[in-house]
Amino acid sequence: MFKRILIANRGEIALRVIRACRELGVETVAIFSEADRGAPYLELADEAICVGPAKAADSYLRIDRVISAAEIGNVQAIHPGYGFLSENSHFAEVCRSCDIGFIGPTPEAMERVGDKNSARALAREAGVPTVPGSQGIIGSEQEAVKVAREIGFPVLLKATAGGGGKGMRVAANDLALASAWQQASAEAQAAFGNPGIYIEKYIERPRHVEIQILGDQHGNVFHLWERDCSTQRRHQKLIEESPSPRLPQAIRQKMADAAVRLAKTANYFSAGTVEFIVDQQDNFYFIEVNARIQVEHPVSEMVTGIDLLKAQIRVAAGEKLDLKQEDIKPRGHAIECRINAEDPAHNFRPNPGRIDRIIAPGGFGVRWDSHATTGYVVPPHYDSLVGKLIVHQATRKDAIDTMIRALKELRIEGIKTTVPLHLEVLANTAFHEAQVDTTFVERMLAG
Amino acid sequence: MFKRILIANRGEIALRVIRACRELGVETVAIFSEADRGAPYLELADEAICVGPAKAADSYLRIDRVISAAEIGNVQAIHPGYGFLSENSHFAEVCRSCDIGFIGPTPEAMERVGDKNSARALAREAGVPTVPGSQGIIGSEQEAVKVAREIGFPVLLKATAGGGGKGMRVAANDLALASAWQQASAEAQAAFGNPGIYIEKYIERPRHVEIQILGDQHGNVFHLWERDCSTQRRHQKLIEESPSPRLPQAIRQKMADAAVRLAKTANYFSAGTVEFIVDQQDNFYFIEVNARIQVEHPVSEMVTGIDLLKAQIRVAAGEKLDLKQEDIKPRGHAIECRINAEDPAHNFRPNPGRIDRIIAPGGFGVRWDSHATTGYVVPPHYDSLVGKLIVHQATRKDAIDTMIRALKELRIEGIKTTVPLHLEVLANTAFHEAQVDTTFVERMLAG
Amino acid sequence: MCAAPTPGDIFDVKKVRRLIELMKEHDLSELDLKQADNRVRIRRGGEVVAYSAPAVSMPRPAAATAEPAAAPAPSAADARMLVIKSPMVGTFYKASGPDSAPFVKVGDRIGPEKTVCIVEAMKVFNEIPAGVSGQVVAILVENGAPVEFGQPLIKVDPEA
Amino acid sequence: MCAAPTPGDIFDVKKVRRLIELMKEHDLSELDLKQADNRVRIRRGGEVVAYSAPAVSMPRPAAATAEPAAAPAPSAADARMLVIKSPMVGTFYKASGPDSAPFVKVGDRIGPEKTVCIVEAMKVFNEIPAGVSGQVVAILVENGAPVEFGQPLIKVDPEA
Repeated sequence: MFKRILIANRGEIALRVIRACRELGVETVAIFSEADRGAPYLELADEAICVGPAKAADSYLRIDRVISAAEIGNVQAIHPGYGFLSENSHFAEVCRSCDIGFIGPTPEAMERVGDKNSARALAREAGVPTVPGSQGIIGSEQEAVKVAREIGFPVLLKATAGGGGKGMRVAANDLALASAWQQASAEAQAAFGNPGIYIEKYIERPRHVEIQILGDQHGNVFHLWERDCSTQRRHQKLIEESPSPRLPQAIRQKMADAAVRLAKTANYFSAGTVEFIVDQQDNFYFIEVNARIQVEHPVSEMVTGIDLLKAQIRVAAGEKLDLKQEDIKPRGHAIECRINAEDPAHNFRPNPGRIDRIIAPGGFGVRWDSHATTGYVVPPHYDSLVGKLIVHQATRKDAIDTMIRALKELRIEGIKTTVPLHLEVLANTAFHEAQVDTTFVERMLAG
Repeated sequence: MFKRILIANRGEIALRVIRACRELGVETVAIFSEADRGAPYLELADEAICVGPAKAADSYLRIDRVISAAEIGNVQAIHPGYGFLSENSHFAEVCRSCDIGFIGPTPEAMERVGDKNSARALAREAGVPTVPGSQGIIGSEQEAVKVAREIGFPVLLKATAGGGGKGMRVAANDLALASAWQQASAEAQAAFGNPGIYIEKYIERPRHVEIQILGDQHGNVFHLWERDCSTQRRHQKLIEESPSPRLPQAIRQKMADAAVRLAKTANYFSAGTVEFIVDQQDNFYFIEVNARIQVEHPVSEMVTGIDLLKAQIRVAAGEKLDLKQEDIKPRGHAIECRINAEDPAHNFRPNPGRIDRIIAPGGFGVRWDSHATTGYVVPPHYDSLVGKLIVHQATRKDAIDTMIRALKELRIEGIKTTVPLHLEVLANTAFHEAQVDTTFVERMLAG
Repeated sequence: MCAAPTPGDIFDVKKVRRLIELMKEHDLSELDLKQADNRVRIRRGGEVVAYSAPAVSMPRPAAATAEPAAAPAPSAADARMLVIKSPMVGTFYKASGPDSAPFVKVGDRIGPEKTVCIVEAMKVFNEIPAGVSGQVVAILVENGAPVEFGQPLIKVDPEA
Repeated sequence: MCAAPTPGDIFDVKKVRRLIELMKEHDLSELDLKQADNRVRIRRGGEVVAYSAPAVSMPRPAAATAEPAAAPAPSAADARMLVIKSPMVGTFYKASGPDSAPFVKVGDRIGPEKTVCIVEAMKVFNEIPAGVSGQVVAILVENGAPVEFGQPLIKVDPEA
């Protein structure tokens, strides 16, 4: 096991790693930017090193500074958390060349699953279904129509260089496709300087279901079943739960098996997530792999009883996972609400600032993962996550009741948070009936 | 289900009941003494009624005042918590005569298990082993010697009116018995005005193991396995855990079955605890029944996933328990540390006062049950429990590591607490090896 | 307290009073003055009003907590008022029956033995004696309303 | 300062009033003055902002948090000092090699272009220019010691 590791992250995930290390008897070196100086979680690390100014590009994202900190901190490995450098295969390579362990997959596995095209190829190789679509860029309107007819309308046009919804259009028939093609192409050219467009089957009201995997360096890959992250706002996950409430057991098993196959094909180890979308007929399609620990990992920890962070550190140190797939059984139901410093009354704009008072909820079935304490200042430079409230109860109904109770008990004074939005979702009949897809929150807010 | 209940208690257990009720959608009326006025947990109740001055005998223990509060609060039932009126069968009777539900067993069952002699008779009837001893008061030194020889030395002499160690003597042979008999009898006369003495087999270095039971009003009684509460200081439980680390599975099963038999024989329903002592050869002997929810109930909740408080309220309202004994399987290992406002440096004398700052630990496997917040004043009038820290992990080793991590993360400023004592116990080799009996803490502190 | 407190005497009540007035005026929550071994520390809004020498007695902080939405600065008349509080939890009745005259009404002069109301608890009708002398200024609870322990029932002016 | 209260009498109410007005004006939530054994500490609202000298400039509270074991009240000389801080994380070297003379030593007069030390990061030896002019007063880090971003390395007196 490592004697000392560096945590190349901040906030709640840095605290999560510190906690895991303290339990493992591993010393920790935290890094921080000037904006995070004095943050209370840093006191729980054995050492804390300032790596730069507030701007992430000059601190948390600077590979040279992080590596220097690892060197002066005299650590054997780096935990990247999520975000920042966590899925940067170059960083993982630099760690290797500096003889510093990287707590995550190999750079090769990361690249294999990280690139869109190679990930789709990988899925095909592993026999994992992907969303039907064109093999690459569509050259003409005629070709678009031909492909669309093959895969069946409605179809989605996507910019190959794209992101953030730019250059995206849905078309329900030949006629609509013609104008959508022109618009999408023009928009892509304007936004990304690249008019390349590809076509995919459009999945209406999909659910977002992902499989947590965990592998070691001895060829073992396990799955910890699924998380349903369909409750999103503008593609940002709001509420995650496990098990997925409407998923038939046979589909659940098929998805889990597919995820393990895919990870094994990529020689993937450590924690990772294989994301799928599920259509209304329970067909599932591979989307992407997140080659890191995820924000919502606690719901899987609650239902399986497995500490993912400790497991991740142990396998990075070369330990063999002492698990059997048949023993990993979900128990009860877990839900996580992401509490963000955002103002629901002003279109959820970030609301950083000083927390005058915070009282965390407690009691049976309640877990609170947060780096915020009374007096903590949420800096404006990073994501707005203030804490994660996780509940675990025997049934989904009980879990919802406990979550509502805990959200009402949580007091955060001084800044606005997403708590009211969570309460609105949890009171919604559609949510209770698990009639949730990725469009649910927007429809709820609109209606 | 009840629409509204009254909580005839204070502090953390009042908060525990409020939380359960909020999750069940049951309104709560809290009562409080003048010493507890303004306590933050009262804000979470739907109504709070002052029932008297600080002195418990004039407030929380006054049946008439509690019943009056229930009447003006317009409740259908009363939850008594633990301590105070929780095991007062007269109070349960008054509730019944006032047509107010009592969230606990019937007064008859409570009396049957509450009285020492009838409980021993009950155990014999249910075929549950008790500590071998005299059938009642010993009339003479000669009789004492005869009984002691029958049950085998060493023996324990106990005052029939006694408690708190007064009038107790251990004798290892005939000679010692003679003088012990005279001393114990004289001491009992002086302390209780009653010289009556009985004799029991003296169990050296016993473990305290108890079985959690849960029954409904339809004849179902289940057990939630055991808790080991051997880590005690002066007969006060400090640390409780489940499962009991050294108990052979066959014995565990026998004890659980015995507890269920005993409860069924007494027509006992609601939550309850059957306490046993276990000798060094794993023989177990029934001691007593606690006819209420117990301080340490969370450890059973964590390993079984069953919310005992909610179940207790549901069965009091007449609901049938939707459980199967074979599905109640302990998962992982849970430990609870009682954090008391006591000064370890001054022989654990109570240390009430203002909590200038409290930061509760969080993260995976950690549960914090506490009514204390920053600024809360621990009143000097009641027990010194400030909070209960409970951890749940896959193994006992992991649970100990998480508990140490959480204890070090917990910050309570302004008052002294038992945290250092807990850390000392958890670092002790004997505790790690589970070589713990009820004399362990005193031996540790002495040596 | 002598006539001319020395400049270093932090326990000059007038000075402390002025400090407190200053705090109230500016809505301060804490004030902490220390000089060599001397220290004055005053906090407002919650609990502690304390200072560290056994000088003039300060009112118990608990009382402030007890009535959080308490009256604004009481007038001199208010200050002398006596309040008859409920000695138990129950239901308040101002008369012995629906058709009876109330035990007391505003303006009545009463003595300590005078029954001023009934608090019913567990079907027992408890007659509550005034315990004080004076003139009834206000009856603070509606007939038939529930009352808790210590709840003010009747206001009495002992000097009227 | 007027004659009546002794200069050391921090319990002068007028003085405190002026401090509070100062706080309101600057929207301070806490004020903490300490001089030898004397101390004035005032909080408003609940927020904490502390400063250690009743002087003119109001340093950002973050700075106070940043250096928890920070220096006592700085003297006037201290106040004018400039500090050359490390622009990166790495290892500090005062010379280009074990046998070379140090880039600077106490008493040297330096200009902005002058290399004052090396900070090694990832096997790269980065020469750090002074960036300021003045006389070297102190070298704050041992040769070969690790330094973090923003860590003070060398103290320079610009007026000497």
